[in-house]
Amino acid sequence: MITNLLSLGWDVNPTDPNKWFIILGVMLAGGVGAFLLSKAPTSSRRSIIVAFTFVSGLFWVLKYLWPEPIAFREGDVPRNGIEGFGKYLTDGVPFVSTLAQTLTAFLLGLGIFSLLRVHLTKISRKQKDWQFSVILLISLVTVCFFGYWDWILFNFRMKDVLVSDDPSTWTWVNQVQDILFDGLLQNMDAAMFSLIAFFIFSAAYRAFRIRSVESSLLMVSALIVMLSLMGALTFVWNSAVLQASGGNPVHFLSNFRLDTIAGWVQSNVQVPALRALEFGVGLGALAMGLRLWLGLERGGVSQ
Amino acid sequence: MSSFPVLLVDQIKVLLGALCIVGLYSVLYKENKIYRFFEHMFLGLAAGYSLVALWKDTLYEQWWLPMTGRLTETGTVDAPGYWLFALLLPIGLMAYTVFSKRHNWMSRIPIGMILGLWSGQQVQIYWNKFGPQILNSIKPIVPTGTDGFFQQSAYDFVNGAVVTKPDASLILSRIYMSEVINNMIFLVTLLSALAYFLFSIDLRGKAATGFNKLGRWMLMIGFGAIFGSTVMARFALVIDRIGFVIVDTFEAFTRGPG
Amino acid sequence: MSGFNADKLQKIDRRWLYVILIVSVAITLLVGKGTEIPVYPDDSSKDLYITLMNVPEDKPVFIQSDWTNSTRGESRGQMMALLRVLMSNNRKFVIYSMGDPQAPQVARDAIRMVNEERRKEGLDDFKSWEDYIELGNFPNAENSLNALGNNIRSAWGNRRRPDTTGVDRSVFESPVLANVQKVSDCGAYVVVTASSTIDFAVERISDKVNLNAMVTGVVGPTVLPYKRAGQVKGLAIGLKGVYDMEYMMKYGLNHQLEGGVIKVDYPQKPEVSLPPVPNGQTFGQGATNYLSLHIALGLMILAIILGNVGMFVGRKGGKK
Amino acid sequence: MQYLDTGWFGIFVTVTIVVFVLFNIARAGKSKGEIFIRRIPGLNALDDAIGRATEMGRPVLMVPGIGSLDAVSVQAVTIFANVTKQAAQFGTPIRLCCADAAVYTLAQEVIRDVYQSQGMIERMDQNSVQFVSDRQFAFAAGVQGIILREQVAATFLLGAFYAESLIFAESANSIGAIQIAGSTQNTQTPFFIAACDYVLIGDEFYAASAYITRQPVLVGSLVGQDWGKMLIISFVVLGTILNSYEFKQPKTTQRVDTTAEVRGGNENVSSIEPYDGDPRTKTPDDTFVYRMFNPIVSPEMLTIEREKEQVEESVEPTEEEVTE
Repeated sequence: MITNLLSLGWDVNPTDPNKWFIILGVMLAGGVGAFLLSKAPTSSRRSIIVAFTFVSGLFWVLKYLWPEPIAFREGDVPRNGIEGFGKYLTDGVPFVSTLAQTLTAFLLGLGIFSLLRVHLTKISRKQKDWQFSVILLISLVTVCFFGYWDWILFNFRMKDVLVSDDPSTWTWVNQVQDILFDGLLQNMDAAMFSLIAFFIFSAAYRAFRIRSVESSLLMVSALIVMLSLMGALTFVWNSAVLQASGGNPVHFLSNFRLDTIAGWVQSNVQVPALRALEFGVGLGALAMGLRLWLGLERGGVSQ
Repeated sequence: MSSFPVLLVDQIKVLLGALCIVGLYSVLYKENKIYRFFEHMFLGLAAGYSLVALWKDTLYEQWWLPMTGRLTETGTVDAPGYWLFALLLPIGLMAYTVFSKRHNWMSRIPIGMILGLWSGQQVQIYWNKFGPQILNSIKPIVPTGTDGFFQQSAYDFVNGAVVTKPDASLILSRIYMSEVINNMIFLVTLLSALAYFLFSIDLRGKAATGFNKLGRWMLMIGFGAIFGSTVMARFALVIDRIGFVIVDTFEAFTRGPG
Repeated sequence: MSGFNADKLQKIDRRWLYVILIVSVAITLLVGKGTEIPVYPDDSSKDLYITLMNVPEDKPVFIQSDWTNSTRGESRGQMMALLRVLMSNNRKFVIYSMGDPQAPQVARDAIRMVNEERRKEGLDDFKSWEDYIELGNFPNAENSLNALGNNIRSAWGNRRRPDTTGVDRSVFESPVLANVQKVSDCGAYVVVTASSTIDFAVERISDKVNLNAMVTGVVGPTVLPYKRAGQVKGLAIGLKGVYDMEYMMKYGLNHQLEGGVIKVDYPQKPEVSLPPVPNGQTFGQGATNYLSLHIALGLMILAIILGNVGMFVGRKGGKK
Repeated sequence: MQYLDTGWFGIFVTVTIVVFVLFNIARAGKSKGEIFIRRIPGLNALDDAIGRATEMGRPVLMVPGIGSLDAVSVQAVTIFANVTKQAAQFGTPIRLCCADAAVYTLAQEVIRDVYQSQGMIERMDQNSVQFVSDRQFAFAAGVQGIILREQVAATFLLGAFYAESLIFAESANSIGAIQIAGSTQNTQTPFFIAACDYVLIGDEFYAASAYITRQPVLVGSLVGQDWGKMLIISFVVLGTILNSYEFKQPKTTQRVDTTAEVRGGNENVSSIEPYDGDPRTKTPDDTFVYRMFNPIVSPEMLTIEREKEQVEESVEPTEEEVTE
């Protein structure tokens, strides 16, 4: 339970009438802190950023390296400081887990601002295709309006009437939101996604030529897999193999069933090749994570 | 509040869906005004929806409720709030200092925190992800089954029926020469591909460059197999979409109410 | 002269390729309805079928459903095949999403559709709270899985769902989750996904649960190494995986049908013998679309061959 | 107080790799960039691509993928900073399209710094770094539109790409743009190989910034990663030899993995028991290597005494009590 989350008196009782003062107070205190931080001398700025980064990463590193209390059950009293800290770390996971996403969410405003700037500039300067920017803005505002209205109806205003799985209980607002989301947005998603099939078709047609060893290998292995995915073809091939082995399904020739060949390529070449690739990428991510965490990476975040 | 007939809403949705598909597919011919129309509508809807989901799915669920606490329907405490969450607001807002020439360095604080949180996890997950794979890559390369080159079948074929041999499990446990060769191929593929990614070693001599090249070839075979498998995925989607335009649209307008 | 023709073969305008693809798929969908295609299921699909048919009666199956409408072509078929197996065997399940806020809705739709199928066959509905629990979305798969592996009771503790009388109660009071103390108490864990959420599941909980996956053809190859290393027990890949499952649901695995025929055999695991599912519909989206997939793949192979023939003939012509 | 979850071995390997990386970073700092790095062909093409865009007077498009802010995106932005440096000198317009607000924030800062450090801030178009959409296919549609309408001359697709990769690569190919791509997503690499001119495969992506900038920290880290790879290679080779030997030995014991009830909860435990079945050779889980990776946790190791917390009776009635 979240109730045990920090068990340090850091909680706020939701029925407490003073809770807004506490929360607002903390926000203000944070704001004051940020203001003081902005007065930091230029020379210390880099250290401040590195410190924030380091502390944020420290939790997960400690969570990994700190010994976990053995067979710890809810309501147990830690035997010593090490166990106590281990329990503290475990209890902190749900809290720390959401931090990155919440912070990213606060940044979305910057992204939307960028989008608006691009299109408002277009409209105000009557640049080419400015009419389309108007369409963009209209869609944005419409979906925002109905999206929030729908949410308020569902969660507060008509909480007891509306059933999300039963469209017959919906009001016109929910229906409009449904048309915008399910009818337009979702379908456009799927349409864009399925466009790729066409691109794959033309890319394969153009690129899969027996020009070099590399492109030939790529092509042959792709062909084997594609053939093996065609059940009917596999069936015909395998039937032929069965016939060649005199109707004996456990004959040596059964190793040449199409699905067996494709499986062989997959387990003996594809799996180790990808695994090697992943080992390398994993090391790269680990090393880069380390550099970012310790503030060693220049030119990126901590210039 | 009033509402539209459910069937009508469904029909509108299907019709709009089909229109979207046709509109966006038109780019396959060439970039045109219809595509541009749908593209911009798409971007607008997506941005608007992100703004809704921002509060509804992320901030409200992950930040507001944990901060202020939850009540049950009867008004008792379900989960208390934690005031520490309130600090995230000023930290997140520091990102908006990008508009200030003097304080824009502060926008790197939330960015640094996001990266720090990500980095810390890398240390945590490395072994969980790769440990079992390293173990699984370790395969024996000396045969233990000596009564043949290939693994004997664990089955007999008697009078047109497949019969399991009594010692089937023992046969399956032995390693035959054929499997050893497979394991060797596995090992060579793995090692040559890994060696391909050694950047700090200067490769001299035919053997070293050859091994390196082999690694690249093996990677290409692996990529080919991915390509083949992905083709299935993409075609499955386009089949589904064409099915949607033809079948679902048709059904939506032929089916009666309810 | 041959050079001229060959050059054409090499440089077919991409738009023609697109038109041919659309038309032939559309025709196959309309004409080829209800054709049953024989198939050899992949071993990984067989392993998934084995897992699903062997779930202990008293343990719920955890379904992490992370797909949305954009991969409906594969994922919905997978989801429905999975639900059919579980419902047919009367196994309880918990369903939730960690990939996308829209995922719960499409999952609910899939449950509704399978329930409708069951009603048509005269079978009972699967009811929320008693037979299954739908938990909704958990944003950020990495962290939610961390929390789940860490302590399921705290990770899901604040989720409430209406019981049979309509009163909101903690999900751990429901018959589905009552006996679950930690994540390893689930009968099987199935991730239905079109994205890398399967990686996160492998990284964070594969050591704790019987992890299985149903993934799109794109994600499939990246999951295969996990499958071979035993981190993922059963795996259905793409539309072929859907049809594999549907085929085994109809014909069983290492199972002698009437007349002694074994439609799907598994030579590596002779000890296994699984019947078809006891009731309900077996064929679905996989069977409907598999023929069209043949046509599309065939076209693609044909195009590649044509391009290469054109290149070779063209090269010869050029030398002349 | 044991490392029951992962065993000491996993932690040992992770820490060893961390030490490798840090040690080599320190070493490279002293040796002043004398360390060898293999040639990566795709990266040599960066200059050509920018040169061509300059000749044609058309923009260069950069996309850092659709991943959230992590090492992959930071790496992509770092490479783009180098591309921008060159583009700025020639006055070639750039377009950098982001799909994540945090990545956008970072990219905008970094790109502005590049122009500033080159003393050409007036050449920077405010809208050259854009947030397009955080929805995958809306992003794909938007970027495809930009590619086709602005007729970009070169594209750099570096980062975490998913299904949208081919939409970008084929659209750009259809207008004849020169393309350099790289993704840590293996599933997309084959499509880049099919549609792009130069492709960074797997780890080459992480090696890129070290190769371009030759900063000691990056080069040292790259050497550390190589040591890590050699560590894995040596594990595999040694393990193979050991296993080949052990698999010929007769099976005398067998490992049993079960769960045991400890202090009111279930824990995974395992034990080694004598084997008395049909004579046969060892199975994989009998080997030393397997035990290294999967340590044996006996029920005794889990025996522990701990006090229970004194729980105060909650004053507020729970829901059930109210309804009754």
